[in-house]
Amino acid sequence: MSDSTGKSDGKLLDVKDLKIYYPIHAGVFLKKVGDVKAVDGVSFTVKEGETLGLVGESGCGKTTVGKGIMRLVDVTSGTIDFTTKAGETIDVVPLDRGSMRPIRAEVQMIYQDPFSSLNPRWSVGDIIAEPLGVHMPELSGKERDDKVAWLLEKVGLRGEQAGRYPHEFSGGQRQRVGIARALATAPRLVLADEPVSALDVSIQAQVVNLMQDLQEEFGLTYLFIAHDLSVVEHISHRIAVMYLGNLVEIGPAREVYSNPIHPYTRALISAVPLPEPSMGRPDRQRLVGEVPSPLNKPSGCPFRTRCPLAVESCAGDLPPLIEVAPDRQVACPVVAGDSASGA
Amino acid sequence: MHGMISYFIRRLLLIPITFVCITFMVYGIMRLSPGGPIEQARTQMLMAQMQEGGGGAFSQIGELALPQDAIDQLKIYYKLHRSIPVGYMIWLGVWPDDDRGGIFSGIIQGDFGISYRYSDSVLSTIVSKFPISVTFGLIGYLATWIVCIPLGVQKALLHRTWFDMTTSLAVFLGYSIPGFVACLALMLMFGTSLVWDLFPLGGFRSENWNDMWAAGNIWWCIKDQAWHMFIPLVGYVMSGFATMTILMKNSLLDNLGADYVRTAFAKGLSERRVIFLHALRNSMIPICVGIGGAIGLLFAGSFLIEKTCNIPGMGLLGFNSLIERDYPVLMGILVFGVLIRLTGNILSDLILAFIDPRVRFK
Amino acid sequence: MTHILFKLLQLLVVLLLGFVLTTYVLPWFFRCFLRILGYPAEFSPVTQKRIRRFRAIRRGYWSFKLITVLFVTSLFLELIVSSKALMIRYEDRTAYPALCEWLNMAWPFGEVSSFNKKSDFGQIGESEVDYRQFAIYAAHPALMRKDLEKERTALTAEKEAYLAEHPTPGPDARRFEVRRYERAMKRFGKRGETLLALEKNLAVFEGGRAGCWMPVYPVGPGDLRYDLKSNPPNRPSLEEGVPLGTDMSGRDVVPLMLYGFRISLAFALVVAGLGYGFGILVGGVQGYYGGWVDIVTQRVVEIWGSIPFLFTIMIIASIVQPSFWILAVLMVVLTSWLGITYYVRAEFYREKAKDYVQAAIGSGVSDWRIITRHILPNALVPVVTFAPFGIVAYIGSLVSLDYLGFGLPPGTPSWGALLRQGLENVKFYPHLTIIPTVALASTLYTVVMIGEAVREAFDPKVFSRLR
Amino acid sequence: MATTATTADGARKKLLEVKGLRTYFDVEGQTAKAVDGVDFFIHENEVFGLVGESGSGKSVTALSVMRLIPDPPGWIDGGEVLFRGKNLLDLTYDEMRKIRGNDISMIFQEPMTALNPVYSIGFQLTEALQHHQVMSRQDARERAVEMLDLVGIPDASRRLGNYPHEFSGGMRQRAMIAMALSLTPHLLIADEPTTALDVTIQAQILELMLDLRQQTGDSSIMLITHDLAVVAETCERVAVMYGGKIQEVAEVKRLFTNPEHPYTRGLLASLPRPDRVKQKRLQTIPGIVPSILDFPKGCKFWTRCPVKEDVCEQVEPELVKVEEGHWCRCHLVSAAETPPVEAPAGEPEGGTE
Repeated sequence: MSDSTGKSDGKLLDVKDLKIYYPIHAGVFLKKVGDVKAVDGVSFTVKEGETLGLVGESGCGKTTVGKGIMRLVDVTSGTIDFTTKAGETIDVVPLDRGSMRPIRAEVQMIYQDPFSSLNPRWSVGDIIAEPLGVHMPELSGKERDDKVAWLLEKVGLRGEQAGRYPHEFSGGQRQRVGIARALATAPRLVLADEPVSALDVSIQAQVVNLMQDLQEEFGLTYLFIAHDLSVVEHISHRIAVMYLGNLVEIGPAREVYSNPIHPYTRALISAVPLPEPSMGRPDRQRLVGEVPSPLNKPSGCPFRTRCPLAVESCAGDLPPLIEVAPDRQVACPVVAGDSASGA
Repeated sequence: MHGMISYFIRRLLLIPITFVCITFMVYGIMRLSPGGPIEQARTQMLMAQMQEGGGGAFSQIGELALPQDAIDQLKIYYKLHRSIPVGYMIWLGVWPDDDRGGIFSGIIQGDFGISYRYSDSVLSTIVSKFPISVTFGLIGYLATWIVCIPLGVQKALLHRTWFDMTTSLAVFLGYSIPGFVACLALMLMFGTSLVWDLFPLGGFRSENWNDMWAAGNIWWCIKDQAWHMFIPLVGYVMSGFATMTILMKNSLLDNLGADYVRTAFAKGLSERRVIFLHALRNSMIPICVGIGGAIGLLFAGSFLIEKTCNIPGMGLLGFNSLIERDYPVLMGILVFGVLIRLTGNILSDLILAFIDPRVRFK
Repeated sequence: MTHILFKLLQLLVVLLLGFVLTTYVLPWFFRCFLRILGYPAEFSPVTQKRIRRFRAIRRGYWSFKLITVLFVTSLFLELIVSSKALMIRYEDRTAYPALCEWLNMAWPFGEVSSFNKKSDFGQIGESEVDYRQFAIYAAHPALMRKDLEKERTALTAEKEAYLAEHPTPGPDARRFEVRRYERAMKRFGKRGETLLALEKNLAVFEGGRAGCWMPVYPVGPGDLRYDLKSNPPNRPSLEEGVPLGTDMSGRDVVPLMLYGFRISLAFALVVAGLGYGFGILVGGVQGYYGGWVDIVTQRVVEIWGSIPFLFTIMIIASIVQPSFWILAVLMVVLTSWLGITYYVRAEFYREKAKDYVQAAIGSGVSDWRIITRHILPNALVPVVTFAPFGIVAYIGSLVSLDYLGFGLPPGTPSWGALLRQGLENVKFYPHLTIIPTVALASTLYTVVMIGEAVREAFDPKVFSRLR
Repeated sequence: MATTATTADGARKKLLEVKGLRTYFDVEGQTAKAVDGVDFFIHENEVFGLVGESGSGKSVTALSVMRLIPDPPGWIDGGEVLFRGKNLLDLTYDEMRKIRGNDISMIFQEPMTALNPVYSIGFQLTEALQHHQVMSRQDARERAVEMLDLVGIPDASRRLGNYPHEFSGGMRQRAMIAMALSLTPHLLIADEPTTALDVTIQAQILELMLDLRQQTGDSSIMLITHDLAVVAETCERVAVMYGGKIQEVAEVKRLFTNPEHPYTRGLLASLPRPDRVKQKRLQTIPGIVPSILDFPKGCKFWTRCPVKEDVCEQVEPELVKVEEGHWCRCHLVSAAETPPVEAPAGEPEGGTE
């Protein structure tokens, strides 16, 4: 546990060299023969009150990062420093379940699937009250009910709906219930794991707005994990792009979107369709091939097998994140040099 | 592929471990049990004395003393004079048997010992019963398939129709009558004069079957065999009938609603082709996997049906050896039972790996 | 005829009581129990929907009602089918032997004596009261008088016949003749005294100071029917009062079947309950913790499953005569916990991966609470759908074991044992086969109907067909 | 009921014309009107988009065209599906089978479950060829290799022996496309073909579909999606569905620049637009998408409509022509008897909040 170093310049979350591996067992005696490197040395910080968007395609490890921070999966190595309300900076990686519990009140998660994230056998009131029961056992039944009603109102539902069950709600409403549950313990950091991707287009906007309103009202910090770049760009202050377990680019949302540097980011952004028929996409960069399996990740830069700019040296070491502009890092030595000089 | 091989090697390695655990447990239970062979010999001797000397020995029934040397002899005969682990290891064949000049002789040498009752080697006693049990098991299983697969398919295709409802009632009635009870009821109905005296009351063949066979009266032999086999076969079929039919039906129903069936229709394939080539093949997977489990029934026979219909197969042998406390045979049968089931499990996995390309064991 | 109608009426009342008990009283207790455990009093809508669907499947629902009512009623069999009186009154003495017997069954940790001496109730002897006799006389004192008269005339006739043959020995009679004469006279005298005593008794009965209330069917499972003319086994005969006949040792088949029903179902329920409890525990641990725990346990389950359980139970039963509980525990240990672990394990794996469980873990909810409150209610689904079929299997196993002679101790009322007698007498006494077969098949069929309805209610097979 | 969309622009022939199609489902005793009077047409050699949210009936429409409605619980209650003038709903099953795969083929959303797991890709590719065109096994195999090559699966002849689970999601969808186009159908119905895929793969697949259409003949595509952006980039004409009805049909440019229906406007406004100046908040359509069982009487959209009037609650509006090639189902949009090009196109995005 890293000792408390006081307020670390507004950093709420500081993830350093996070690695999450899943062992592969094989052979007659099931010896460990290797690892699936789901997250392979990811470092980033989240400042208090901001929204960091974490994007990438499926299987890139973005959800695993979120679950690692929540300690829902075992972290192989690295540090996750979280600054608590009291101002202490605590590394949550070595914590056991007991000492993790108080931190859980301050870090909550919103899940992707509004159907599976609510227990179908529980009323939404009970669902929202459960974290309250863990972290504020001192509340009386009445107080708890009031709090649940208040939370329901906050997320745009009605307090008297607490007695209803999830199946009586539509997808968007369920996602609101999920948000209310996440807010029950007054967290400071909310990890939103694809919170809108299962929702209808007309409902997505409602939920995104709600999340922004709540951020303003409660001063929340979001780690917004998603694959939909346009939504991420809209809600985030900064964006981090992941590919195959590594961060490839991180920077302010607008800049990353309008001026992507890493070849993967470029391809990703140019692949996003736009609701603008007149435009056409002559500039579209086409990526060849498929994402390699994390079981046999390419050496060096993981993107080199599909990269249009790949050079021989890419196969060497994993390229580190290079600062190309203030608050802007890219893990590609090939392009970083140009941009840094250009910037 | 490599992973699969090591998976199966691992499974095979588990067989001896399992085998040792189970047989040791049973050996221990038998050795520790009261009423073992010595006790039986004592009772037999007592009976003999009573018949000879009238009520003379009656008074001392409790403490009837066999001469000590007779007991010792018996103990050696039954190999009870050693501690349980040593006795077990001799039986297993990994410990020298001093009584037979210190040779290694036991299961792993293929020596299962000598049956107390048949005074024949256990192995040959058991193997001699194989054909009978396998005949019944195999024909019964085949008959089950022949009846159940078409019935299940038809029930799935006519789900919730009159046909489905009525056959369901019959299938569930079959499920609620254990096979041996069905045999008993059939024997009552068609083996006695109650309804129609049509079939024999048990037995594997008529007594003069071998003579007729020798006389070359083959047609008569076949008829006689079938005549005897009918009722027990119904019992065999009955035991797996309902499960397999319903499994077939539900499995096909699930697959008929699958997306790939829609794709197949979207390709313009005929209904027959979609059902019988696409959906049926997938729904046969759980049924084929059951073959491994059925192996046990094939070889081990059924105590209940063999006892009911008086068929001298493996099941009846096991039952009789239990009644007569013929421990070597008992252990032998248990060993076979366990081995067959374990092999059956692995066979199930192999079949699954063979017919379902998705399956990857690790 | 009126007699039979009256019996049927009594039976109806008994079943009605059973129905009320099953439908209203027991569910209430069940709900209280759940509330004590801390589960919500109301079922969740998911469960409610399933229950609604189950009720809509009439066959299964009525089968369920039927079997539960019958089973609950059968728990009071000592009060319904027994040779012991529900209540017996003689002058100022009252006893409830059947109730005592029932208490002994229901509460096996203490013993209440249900024994009543004959001499205390106006009968001759020190053994247990012949309640049936008592009941007949209590109901019809005239019959008793008639019997007494008959007895008295018989005695007088016998005495006179004796005296005619053996006149009073004179003084020159030989010693042994005198002895014999005296002995005979003494015997006549004693019988006379007995008659006298009974006559006094008659006054009690005629004065209405004796009463006896017998169960609906006044023969217990262990009672031999000495009152029948022919030797056992007896074929069914309504005139003789053995509607289902007797078995080879002369026991009435009616109580055998009824008590056999209770013991079979109770056995199956105990085996299923214990086995599923243990299976849920093992499967839950496997599924929730996964990893090496899972791999190792999985192998153990597989190894254990490859033991031929029927044969092993037979071997053990051939060594130690198993009681109900030993047999039940053997069944649990050797087989019944195994099957369910696969399903519970899979269910735990599936539910644990779902976001709502992840959310609970992420909120710091304890493992125990997650398992019992979140996952378990879902994992119970396979248990509930399998239970009826398990019960069918366990009843079948018990019947098989009894049939082979390695089941419950001899003398226990059992369908399997009766079937064995059926096999031995298949040619001449078909009722010994037919009756248990019909009982077994109809019971199992009813349970299967329940199982099928439950399965349908929990997992309705959607049938959609394209062309 | 609705104006039958007969006013084709003389030059282009209609390949498919759907008139008053109704497809209902039985949901626990209630009738869910998944498709409730849908009219549209597709020209020959056209990419037509059908957009809608979940429960709008877009997929059911497509399945109804193929007559692949699972029965029970669903059935086609009425209407006409005219394919090159022939009503598909009148055909016998055998005649319909000759159309499926051969003239109209379809690809589905989830390529994993849409392929039969126990047969190799090659088998599944060739069986339709052998079935429809009576090809020899060898010819069918060659054609299959050719198709796999075409959809960009490397090492095609070897991959033919692979099973679906050995393919990645993108490759499975490619194989599906190969399968669907191998018989050069006149109409390809693509039901959310890219929803399960990542953006980069989505771009590849969409591009592939459009390319192949030109290479393999003049097939039309009916693209069903919930993603307006995908439609904007690929389609020529679009129909917007809501509540089992077509709410608006127009050419793509027209629809995106000049949407008439409040629902279309709302949808467009609620999309985050990273390519434009950042708004603080997204505009939204209030309320929730009703369950398929309780869409309101009258206009299906009035419960969420920001500009609804009393008449909307009672009377279902007709699909009226706003201008040439542009139909809209809204009381507040007047039918254009006079065809002014810039008539109601006041502020396309302003009034939707």
